[in-house]
Amino acid sequence: MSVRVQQEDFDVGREIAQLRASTRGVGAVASFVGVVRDLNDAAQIRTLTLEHYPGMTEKALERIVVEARQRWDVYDILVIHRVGVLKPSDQIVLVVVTSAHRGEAFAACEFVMDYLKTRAPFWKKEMTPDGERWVEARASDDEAAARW
Amino acid sequence: MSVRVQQEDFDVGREIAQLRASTRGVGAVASFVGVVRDLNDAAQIRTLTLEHYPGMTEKALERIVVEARQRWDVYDILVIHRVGVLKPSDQIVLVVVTSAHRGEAFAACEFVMDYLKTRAPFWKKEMTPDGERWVEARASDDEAAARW
Amino acid sequence: MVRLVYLARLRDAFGTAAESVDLPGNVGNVTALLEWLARRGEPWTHELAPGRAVRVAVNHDIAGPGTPIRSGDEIALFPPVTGG
Amino acid sequence: MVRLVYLARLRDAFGTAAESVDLPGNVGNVTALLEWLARRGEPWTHELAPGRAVRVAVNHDIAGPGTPIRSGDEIALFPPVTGG
Repeated sequence: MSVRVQQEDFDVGREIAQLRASTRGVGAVASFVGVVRDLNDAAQIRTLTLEHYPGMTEKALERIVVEARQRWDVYDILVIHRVGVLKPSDQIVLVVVTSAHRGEAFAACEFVMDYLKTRAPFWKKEMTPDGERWVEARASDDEAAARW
Repeated sequence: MSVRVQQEDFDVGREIAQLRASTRGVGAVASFVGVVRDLNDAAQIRTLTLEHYPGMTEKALERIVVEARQRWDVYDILVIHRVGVLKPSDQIVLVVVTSAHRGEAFAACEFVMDYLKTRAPFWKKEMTPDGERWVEARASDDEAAARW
Repeated sequence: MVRLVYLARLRDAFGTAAESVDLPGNVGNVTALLEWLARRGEPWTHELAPGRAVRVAVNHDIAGPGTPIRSGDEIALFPPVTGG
Repeated sequence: MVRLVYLARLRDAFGTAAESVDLPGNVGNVTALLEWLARRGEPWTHELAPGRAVRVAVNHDIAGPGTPIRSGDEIALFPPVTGG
């Protein structure tokens, strides 16, 4: 299990390879990459600044991972979330889950993303041609998390 | 949309990067890698030979991708499936889905894998210490595909 | 004349990957073809017995029991798929 | 003495990232703290008005209205999260 909050970009292929190498018996690897979009709510995005709450953020991510491991039979889970100033098409977040079978890997990966979206203290501020604005939380994210 | 059946290994990071680069507006990338396990039904696996039905296999994969694109609002889908002789921890299959939002990406990716498992003509033969055996289809795979 | 293709376990069992055969005039669909092949004796009878899981594709499309078979078709027989 | 931490939109609104304050003896839980802060006047009153979405964490754990507050605690106020 590994949780990282960092400014630096990450290499998806290398992270997947490392997580796979950490356990024998892996048959399924589900992963998710969140990416900065160039448009949000019809506004053009110049930069996206990601803020977090050092200490609490890492703890919240670790709890989400622990809960996923309790719910599904998985080998390992990696979460990397970037902070700082990003631009469109930059990678924001990576979740990788290894397991013996695909059903558990998919479910745990989607669960971690849904919980992260509603429970991990990160906030996005967008710079658009009309100025800066804090991104508002979406009801659809609460609904996605409530499914589990 | 891209479907490939090949003997060669694939580079997950590079394939994801290329699929992402093919469209603007990508906010979510869900992917799945299937891997040769070292144990199956309690037997140690020395090699796994993957056979396909050239012509029909590619067509079946393309149909699955077309159906996924009709059902979910996704940008692009890549499927790579290897054939030939593989060994434990080798990559077998890659599915990558890009979309604006994560729900569609996850659903389409899992759908493609579930349908591939039950509808794409591939067959696995395992070499174990007790000899060769054809892998039997699993009822759980039929159940997974029937959910959609 | 049709082309019969055998894949995976069925190719091993029949000892051949493909053959071209002239079908009798009354063999016009998938069920009739499987019954006709089963009458060849072993290993056909055993492998194509009712209850054995055999899938059939006609010209690369999955076929059902009533799918028609015509001269020139490529008909593949194979076990349930196990890829992915 | 408690440590108050303001994040994201609330830090911008309050013009400060953190402060240390002595709470009156009757401010013993999250609800009482938010009411006490709202009585400071603007921008506190507006940002902490009933119906505004404000989340509170006490010592890095998400807190509810009745979560107790004790001297030495780090209490963070922030809007609903938007990461991922």
